[in-house]
Amino acid sequence: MHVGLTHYLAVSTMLFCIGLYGVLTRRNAVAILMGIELMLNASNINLVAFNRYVAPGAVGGQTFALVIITLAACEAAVGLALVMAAYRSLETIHVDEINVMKW
Amino acid sequence: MAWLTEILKAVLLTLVLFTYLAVVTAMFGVYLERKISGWIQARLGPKHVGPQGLLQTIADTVKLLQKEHITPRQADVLIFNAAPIMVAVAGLLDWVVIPFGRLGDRVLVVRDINIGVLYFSAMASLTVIGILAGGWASNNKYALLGGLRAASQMVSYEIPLALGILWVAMVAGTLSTVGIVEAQRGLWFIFSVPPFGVLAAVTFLTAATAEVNRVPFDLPEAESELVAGYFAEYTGMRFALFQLGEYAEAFAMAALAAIMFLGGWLEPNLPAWLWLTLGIAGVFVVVLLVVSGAARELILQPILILLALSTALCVIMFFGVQAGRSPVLPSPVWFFTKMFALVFFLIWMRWTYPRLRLDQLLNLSWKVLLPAGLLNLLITGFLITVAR
Amino acid sequence: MLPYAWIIPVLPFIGFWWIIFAGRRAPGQGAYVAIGAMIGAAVLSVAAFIEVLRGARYDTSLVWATVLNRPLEVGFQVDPLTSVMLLIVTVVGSLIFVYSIGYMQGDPRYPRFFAYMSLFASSMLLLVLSNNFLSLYAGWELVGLCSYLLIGFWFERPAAARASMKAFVTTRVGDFFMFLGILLIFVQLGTLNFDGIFAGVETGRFAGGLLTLAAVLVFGGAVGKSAQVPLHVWLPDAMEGPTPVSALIHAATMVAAGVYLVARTYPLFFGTPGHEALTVVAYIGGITAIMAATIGVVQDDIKRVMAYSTISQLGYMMMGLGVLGFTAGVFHLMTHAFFKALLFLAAGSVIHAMHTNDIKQMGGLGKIMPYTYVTTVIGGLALAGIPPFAGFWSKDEILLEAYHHDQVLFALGAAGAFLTAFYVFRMIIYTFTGTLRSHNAHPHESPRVMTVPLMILAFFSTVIGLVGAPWWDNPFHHFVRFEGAEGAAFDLAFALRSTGIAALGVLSALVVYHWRLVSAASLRSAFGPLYTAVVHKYYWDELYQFAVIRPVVWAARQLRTFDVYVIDGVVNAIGAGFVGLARLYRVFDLYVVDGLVNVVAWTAKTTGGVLRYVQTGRPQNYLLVIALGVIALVVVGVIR
Amino acid sequence: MGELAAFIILSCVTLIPAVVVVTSGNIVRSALSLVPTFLGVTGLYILLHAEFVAGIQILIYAGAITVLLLFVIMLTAGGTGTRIRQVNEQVPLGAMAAVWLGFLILLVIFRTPWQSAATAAPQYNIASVGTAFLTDYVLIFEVTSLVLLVSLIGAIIIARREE
Repeated sequence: MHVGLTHYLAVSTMLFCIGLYGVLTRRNAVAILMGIELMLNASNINLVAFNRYVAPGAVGGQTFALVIITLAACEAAVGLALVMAAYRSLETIHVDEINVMKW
Repeated sequence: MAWLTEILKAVLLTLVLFTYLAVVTAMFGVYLERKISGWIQARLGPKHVGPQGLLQTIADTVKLLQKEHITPRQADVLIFNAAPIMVAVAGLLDWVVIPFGRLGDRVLVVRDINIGVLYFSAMASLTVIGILAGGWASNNKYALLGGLRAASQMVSYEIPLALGILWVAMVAGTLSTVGIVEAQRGLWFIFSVPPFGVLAAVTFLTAATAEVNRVPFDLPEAESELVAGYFAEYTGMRFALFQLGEYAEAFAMAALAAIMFLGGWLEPNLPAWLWLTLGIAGVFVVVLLVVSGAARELILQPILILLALSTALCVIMFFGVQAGRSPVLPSPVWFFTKMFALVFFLIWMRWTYPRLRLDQLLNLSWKVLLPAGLLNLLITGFLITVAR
Repeated sequence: MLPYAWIIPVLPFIGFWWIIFAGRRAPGQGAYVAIGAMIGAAVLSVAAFIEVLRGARYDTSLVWATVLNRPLEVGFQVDPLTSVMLLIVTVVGSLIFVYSIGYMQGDPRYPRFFAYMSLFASSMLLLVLSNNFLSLYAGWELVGLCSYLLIGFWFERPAAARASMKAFVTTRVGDFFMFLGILLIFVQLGTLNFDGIFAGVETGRFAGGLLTLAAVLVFGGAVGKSAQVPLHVWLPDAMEGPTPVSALIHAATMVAAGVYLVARTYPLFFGTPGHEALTVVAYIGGITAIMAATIGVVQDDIKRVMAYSTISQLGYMMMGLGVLGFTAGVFHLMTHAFFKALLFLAAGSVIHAMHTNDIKQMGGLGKIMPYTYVTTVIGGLALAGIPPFAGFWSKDEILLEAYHHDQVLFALGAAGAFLTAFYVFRMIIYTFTGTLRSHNAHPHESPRVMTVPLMILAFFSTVIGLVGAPWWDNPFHHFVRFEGAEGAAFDLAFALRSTGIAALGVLSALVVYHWRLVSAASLRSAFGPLYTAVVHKYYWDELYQFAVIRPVVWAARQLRTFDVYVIDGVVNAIGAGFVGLARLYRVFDLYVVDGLVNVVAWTAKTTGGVLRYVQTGRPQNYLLVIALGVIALVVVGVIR
Repeated sequence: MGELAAFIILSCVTLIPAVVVVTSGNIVRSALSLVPTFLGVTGLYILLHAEFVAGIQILIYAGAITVLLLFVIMLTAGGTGTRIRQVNEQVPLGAMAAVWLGFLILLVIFRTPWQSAATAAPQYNIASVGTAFLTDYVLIFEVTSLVLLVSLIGAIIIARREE
């Protein structure tokens, strides 16, 4: 048997869920960012896979994958900047300890 | 069973590449480094092991192989062990897209993928992870500082590097290294669209020097400040692997520069009389040196040797062109000539220039190289569009 | 300016508050403020006096409250009597204030002294100015308060503290009677304005025994204030206060307030059937005069001598008023104010020099402090009633009135006059002649600020009597007069006789204490029992001790036991009962009220705790919810 | 056959380190485990003949973002944070959510009939991607570049230590 679309979709699903788990359970803000990166990667796999199997002629999927990578870079930059700022002012990067706005 | 042959081929090529790296780049590179530094500093350098100390590095390697692997207490052992391998493998993977020349109609390259230079820079950027990991895992503040310095430096110098590569890609119209070399049949890119070729070459070389942490950009491993930086805690073979990766990286950079700006394996097709003039001039100078007895001056011996070599080259070329056969010499010769010329240039710089401060380093990257590279791209692209 | 006479008491009142709040930061540590206010008041009083001389009168009232739908009015009036009193109070007061600068120098409570003095002055002036019993009573009590404060000015001394309390309580007894009298009058006539009362008396709406009772009750207040028998005991002890206080309050003004009261309400007494109230006044006065004089003879404390002399002089005034000698009484009040203030200040100057009150330790001070000596002699002569000094004219008149009215009273008065001359010169001789008997004293003449007021007062004591002299048609009599009680005409022969009595007293004093022809000891043995009685002040204090204080204390003890065992018992019983109730209620509170409150709180807490999970500030919770929502959606999608 | 083998290997290379990333108690290890994950994804791209995306993937993710993450970890306390509890209290719920979501999505995927077009591996070249960017998707391209610029400035402003 040869590799089909579903295989890639399955892999991306697993990756997505792993990333989701990370986002839901990690305390460290950087770790949460990692989880987000994983989820973005999963979505990229989806895009490229669809591009390859559903619309082989076009490159739209790859284009969007590239756009998402760019945005991921932006997100990482801004997020980490925020983490740095929070760490400088609160001495912690654990999101459950950053609760100044609650009271 | 096509995939099986594929795997076998891959393993084989990996072995070849690794031996090549270990022997040529690392060992010979270290030997060269020490010799040239000796010459520059009016010393002799390694001399006793083998003829002119040629086997010195082998002896060192044997010594390193025998040495104990010390792992610092409270170090993250897994990462500590993985880091040098990452560096070495990254350095190794660089060479996948480097064409050494061509025999008959096939190019001597592991793979000619259509994103060659992009792949190259990607692999080059992988090294930093290994360095950062090693620096952190050593549980040593000097190592950590070295790692952080390396990270910041490499991340910021990838951009000028990529800009230099982009310039070449734009002029060549392709990303594959072979394509780039082929595109320089008429004229080497360093001379094309003057003077922007030179500018791009300078940008690329500077960024490359910084990328491989060599003087004057060797802050991550500044012996005087950080006792060897990120690999301060490494001993034995791991240390050797770091060195290997570094030299492989450096040589790969030199090779890529040779490919992108000096036409790779192509031999310069100059008219015979020019070769003759060059050869005669070389001979004249050599004779002059010998007669004046300056040859006995230790400091002049490397120059003498280099002159002699280049003169010989010129003479050979002259006769070859007269004989009308082309190419005169096998292309790998040319490739290695150019590569080692650049390597010599790098080593020369290393033993000539002082180290930069960190702020100077980053300023150079962000305030000089980046704008220069961008302008270079813009203007060149404009010129090309107009010319078309 | 008479409508503005109310400013006169206000000035010292402002001074009082200023000094109380500014303290030592006030000008001259308060002294200049007080003196300034006082002199201002004096100037206004002189102006008022002049206007009154021109024949102006003023009387105004305003409704202060309405009691039993009868208007309760307050107001002030200016008439000859008032103006004379204003003059006395302000002039003598100013001089004494100036004197106090020197006398109170370096006292820790220097500013407070002047504050009290100013308050006293203002309340005394209020008393004098008021045209009705209400404000008069207010001023009356205020001067009582000031006297209490000033007698106890040096409250570190137990004697002073006790004396102040004694004075306050004793005068309070008199005031109680006075208050009853005032109430009686108000009930009867429905007004407290003097004019209204007098009108009521003249028209006969208020007459008979009740009127006599009211008059006597009011006179009770006068007895208390003016230290008449039997309420005279506080005045000698009041000498514990600073000497200027004694001079101003207990010689010149406050004690004279009683006399003033009688004079002010003279119609009340005059209207009584057969003047019986006046008879009471006269006899009380006469007895007081002779008794105080006798006690004064044996006193060794210079200030106590003065005190008893004051009492006896006040007795003279009362007697004068009582024997229908209205003018004579007021006249003596005026002259006495001057020469008694003079004598007190002189005594103060002596004490200032000697740091003791005992005349037995003094002697020969005449050469050391000549000003004090001369002024004291002048004051002494005035007191003794030697012409032409002030005392002569007034006392002679009183004696004359008594002679014409009642021989018994005249006898008392004559004896009193003799004794007065005797004891005052005994004091002078002991103090100023001979040789200094104390060895650890270094006397010196007092500073100018003390001697100058002495000289001024001496001047007044010399000449003030002339306004009542028969020459120039006796102006004072035409100024202060009461119809129906015109004084008898001046009688030269009688004047010579009274002068003889006084001279005899002086002479005998010289004989006994200066030339020592008769030894004091022999006199003592001659008057054996009388002497002992006199030395013990006729056992008044012991009498009070036995008749009043002991029973009161005993009653208080009994009441205390009653209090402790009965009232406290009842109170405790009630308290215990309520505690029991509270215990019961506490149970209710604990299990019902708190229960309800806690239920409410618990509900809020639990609901809040549940709702809290809607908004934990944690993005991850939200993300989890989102994920679950997505799952739900996918499930729905799969099922459909 | 070989493709399948490569796919399986790459999937493992992708997923196993990913699990390490989200479960490791050592933040640095999880950050480093990102690298093989990204490389595996790169391999999948290459299997899908998307070489350019693969190169960019390595360059951006492995080369830049991972380094950035490590950088921040080491600049913050995370550099030594091996002892600290790294997961919060909603681990079971999160795990359940993830598993159920994965299960359901897989269910949906396998129940969906995909009409998969030509299996003949197409040859994409970078030129076509660039052309697509500058013709059909030019707006997206511009907006993305704008976002990139904005985020660059924003990151500098935020992370800058204000004096």
